[in-house]
Amino acid sequence: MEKMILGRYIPGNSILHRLDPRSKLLFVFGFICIIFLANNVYTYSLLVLFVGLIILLSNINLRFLINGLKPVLILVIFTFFLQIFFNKEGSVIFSLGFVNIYEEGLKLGIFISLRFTLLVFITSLLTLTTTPITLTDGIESLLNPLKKVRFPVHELALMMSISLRFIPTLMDETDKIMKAQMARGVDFTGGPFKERIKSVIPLLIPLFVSAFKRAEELATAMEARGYRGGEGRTKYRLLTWGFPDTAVATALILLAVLLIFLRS
Amino acid sequence: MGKNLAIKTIVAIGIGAAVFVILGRFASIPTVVVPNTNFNTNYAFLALMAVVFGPIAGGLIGLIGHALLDSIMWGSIWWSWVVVSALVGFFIGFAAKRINIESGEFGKKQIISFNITQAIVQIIGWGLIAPTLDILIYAEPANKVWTQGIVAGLLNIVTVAILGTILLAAYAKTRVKSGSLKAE
Amino acid sequence: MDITLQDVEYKYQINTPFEHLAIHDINISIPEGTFMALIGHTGSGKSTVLQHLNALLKPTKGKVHIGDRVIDAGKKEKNLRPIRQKVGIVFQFPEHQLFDETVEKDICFGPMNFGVSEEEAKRRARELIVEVGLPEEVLQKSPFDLSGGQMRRVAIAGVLAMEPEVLVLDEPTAGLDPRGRTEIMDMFYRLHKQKGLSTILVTHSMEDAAKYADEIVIMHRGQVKKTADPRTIFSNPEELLELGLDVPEVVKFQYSLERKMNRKIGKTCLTIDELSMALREMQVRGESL
Amino acid sequence: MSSSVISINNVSFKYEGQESFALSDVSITVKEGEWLAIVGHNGSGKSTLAKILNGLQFPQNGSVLVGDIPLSSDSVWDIRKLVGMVFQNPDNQFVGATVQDDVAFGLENNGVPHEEMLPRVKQALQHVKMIDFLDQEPHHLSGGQKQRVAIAGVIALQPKVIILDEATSMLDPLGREEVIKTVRGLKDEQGLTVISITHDLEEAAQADRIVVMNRGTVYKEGTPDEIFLLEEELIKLGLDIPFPIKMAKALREKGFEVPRNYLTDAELVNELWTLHFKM
Ligand SMILES: Nc1ncnc2c1ncn2[C@@H]1O[C@H](COP(=O)(O)OP(=O)(O)OP(=O)(O)O)[C@@H](O)[C@H]1O
Ligand SMILES: Nc1ncnc2c1ncn2[C@@H]1O[C@H](COP(=O)(O)OP(=O)(O)OP(=O)(O)O)[C@@H](O)[C@H]1O
Ligand SMILES: [Mg+2]
Ligand SMILES: [Mg+2]
Repeated sequence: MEKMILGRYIPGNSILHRLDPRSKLLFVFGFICIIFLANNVYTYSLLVLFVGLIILLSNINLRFLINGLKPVLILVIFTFFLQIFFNKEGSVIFSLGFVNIYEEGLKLGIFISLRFTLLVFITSLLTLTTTPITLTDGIESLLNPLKKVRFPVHELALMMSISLRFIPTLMDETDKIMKAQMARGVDFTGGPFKERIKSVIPLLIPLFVSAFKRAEELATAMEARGYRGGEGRTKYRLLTWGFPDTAVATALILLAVLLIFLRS
Repeated sequence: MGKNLAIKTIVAIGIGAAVFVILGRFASIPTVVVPNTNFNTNYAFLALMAVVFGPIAGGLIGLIGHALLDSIMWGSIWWSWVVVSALVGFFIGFAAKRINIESGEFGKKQIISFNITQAIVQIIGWGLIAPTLDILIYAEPANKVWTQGIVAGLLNIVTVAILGTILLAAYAKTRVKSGSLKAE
Repeated sequence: MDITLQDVEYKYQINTPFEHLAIHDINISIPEGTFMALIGHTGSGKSTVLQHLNALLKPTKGKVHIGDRVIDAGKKEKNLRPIRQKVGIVFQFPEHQLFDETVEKDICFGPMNFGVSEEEAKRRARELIVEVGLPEEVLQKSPFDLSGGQMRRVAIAGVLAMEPEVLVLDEPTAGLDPRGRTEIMDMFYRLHKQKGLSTILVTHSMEDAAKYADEIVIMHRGQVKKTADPRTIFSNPEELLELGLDVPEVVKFQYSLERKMNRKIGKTCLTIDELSMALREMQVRGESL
Repeated sequence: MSSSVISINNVSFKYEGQESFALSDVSITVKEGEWLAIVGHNGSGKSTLAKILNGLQFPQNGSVLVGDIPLSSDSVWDIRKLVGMVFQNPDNQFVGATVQDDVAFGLENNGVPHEEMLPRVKQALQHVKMIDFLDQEPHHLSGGQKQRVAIAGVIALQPKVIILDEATSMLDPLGREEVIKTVRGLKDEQGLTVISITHDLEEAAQADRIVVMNRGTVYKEGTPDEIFLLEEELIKLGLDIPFPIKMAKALREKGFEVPRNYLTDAELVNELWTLHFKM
């Protein structure tokens, strides 16, 4: 079993790395909203330029980003062709036997695939330049106002960090259990469907038992260390909103205004 | 609800979400019939956790687990499906209040009740809500997302029906005799 | 059944950025009927070596001969089951592999995977549960109702039920109390003697290595540092201490006594009895005066 | 070494749904600054006792006094600050995402202000020699290192007492030694009181005092010298005896005169040397 890279964070010291996680989260969220404003060549070109600039600022190898795109590449291509074949507006620009490709179809196909790609780039950049734990801190801080309506913000963040903390541990455990059962004659990789379903049981039950035991022990340990919910708790990690963060927010607003101005 | 979440539940949700991620990553059984579709064993686990720890835990394990799984595997989160995972966990947990697994009884009646619930919840979730959200959020072509949703839904229903039932039966057995799974 | 490792190398996650060379240039030969102990400090590659003995890992270089099968680096191997049946592994904390409804079913799981009939498997379960020191009533209980030590014994019975010819043990007594430790190790030794099982034991306990093994292999940073019988290995305590390893208490005691007296007692003693006898002889010979 | 930090008076405890008492009528006094070892077979009630000292369980009968605070549901948070615990499994008590986050966890829980937290985390990590690992994630640490981080998490809260519940039993010999050395250092430097639950007899032999538990009761209490006089009795209780005592016994059987028991190799070697082999 391979070790996986948690959250795919790539250590670095670029401007993007140093930004407050809150500004990055807000930016990504805002970007996802305003990307839908784009609807013509100008607006899309603007977006591409903008994202290109961010990629430059991140110092992240383009290869990593493209790699991140791979899993959804089929989706992008699929969407592209769907638009091309099913959209029958505008003039025919290309004819291949009985298949006609219309101007609008091609345009929309390109636009939608582009939108998709940009979205993936932007969200990938977030996880590539921010450690999972900082991201969790950012989310907690952003959701803080929800505490007023008694939404368990702190608890949610704690759950996320426990989860991240235990993924590698439980992965080793999974590996060990699988090996132990393989030594007892279980074949996890092949065989007919019924066999394969049967083979997961000796993995699932021990994994569940262990998760349960860990949960119990961790809860006890936390209690012994004085944990009693979010109230009255101080924070070790402080987030600081600096000038670059304000700049990012401003840039986003500027982008939105430009998009509204340029869209048709 | 804030203060009522016990430490044990918080920890169980955190660790449960981690298990959800790992099963999703390493214990999916590919269907031979349709390429690129899997029997996701993690939904059987989600159903079990939802029945044992209730709707809130079920919902949050689905939400956190699926979001983490997406971001680890793809680097971005496919929100429409994450939402559905959360709903599936929540409603299975909600409906399972009647099963009362802690009593140790998990006979024919409970099995049928559990499976009807999970089937309804999942078909609505994957067949209806997920595609609708896909169209709304990602402007995806309709016929594609419907097919995708229904295939995924059916697969998950089958997985939970087989594995979820076995897991629950096994869990119920441990409840009859002793007070806890802990045997130290 | 003989097992030989020939120039074995293993890299975890080969061809990824996380590639890690865990063991290399490993040559170990385990003739049928040997009791071998594998010692070395954390991360020295003991567990990695063990997993080659029944093809759970395949070498990235070199060859592993298991009976008449050869696992060769780079070659695809089909049908590993016969190997897995003949070489049983008891992993660290084996109680974590229990999953079935009853102890009996869990013990039968292994043998039935290898095509043994249910009846025969149950017969073995009844025999083995006593062998590992538990009452027969336990068979019908859920394994999760047992105490940690009892679960450990059930898991061991589950491996023995496959009737392997070679038994591989990865720190089988970790976490048990002193009595449990002795009982379990004595049982393995009895099986080794009675059934002629080849036994390979990974342990941090030098007492156990000295007490049970015919041959000791010292692993250090992914390599075999030394292979010899216990007396030879422990007659050079400094060498072991340098590797961050310990020596048995008796040896340590003899060593400090020798330093105090500024002379050798003679051979290296591996048990308390041996040492007190040697000292007595010395005294009788009048060397003490 | 005179005044007591903890006194347990006639404590009985039964787990819910269990028939027999896990602890019955247990009374123990722990003196300030001492190292107290608790030994006993599996299931003898050691962990239950530890949990009661930390307010993780409340006794059905009897009372517990920490310093001069009686244990109750009101005082439990103060008591947890005074009595820190390190558990057996290094993985299942690491809460934070990195070493420093984990050490800070207890401080956060107790509302320690941010400015004060930074130096306290650093100091605690320096004490356990883990300062170079500030940003490490737990799965990159060895078992012994994780346990040292757990100890740092405890001492950051400046407790009076630290309880080790088989904290070394899952570690290799080197890791075990590291952890014990760390705690010993802290005890000497800061006058910490240590309660160590262990199956490791060599470790218990180094304690100031030993309590032997058997089936939920205190079987015997005394200095290591006194306890290991019990010899065969201990083996009947599922325990063991330290090597020098076994060696002395074998020597006596061979006709050597060994007048008393020793707890360390060095003492016995000396004795043998002076009595029998000196030229
Ligand atoms: N699944 C894995 N992926 C990557 N590296 C691994 C994996 N398992 C072990 N290693 C590495 O391989 C080396 C040898 O590990 P191994 O487990 O064989 O040591 P060991 O001698 O058994 O140690 P221990 O006494 O702690 O059990 C170590 O450096 C370890 O970090
Ligand atoms: N959570 C629990 N619920 C019910 N019974 C329990 C629980 N924990 C422990 N017990 C029982 O209480 C008794 C004392 O257990 P305890 O864990 O205190 O023993 P111990 O001396 O720490 O044993 P070990 O050496 O195995 O750690 C045992 O009989 C055990 O079965
Ligand atoms: Mg190992
Ligand atoms: Mg205990």
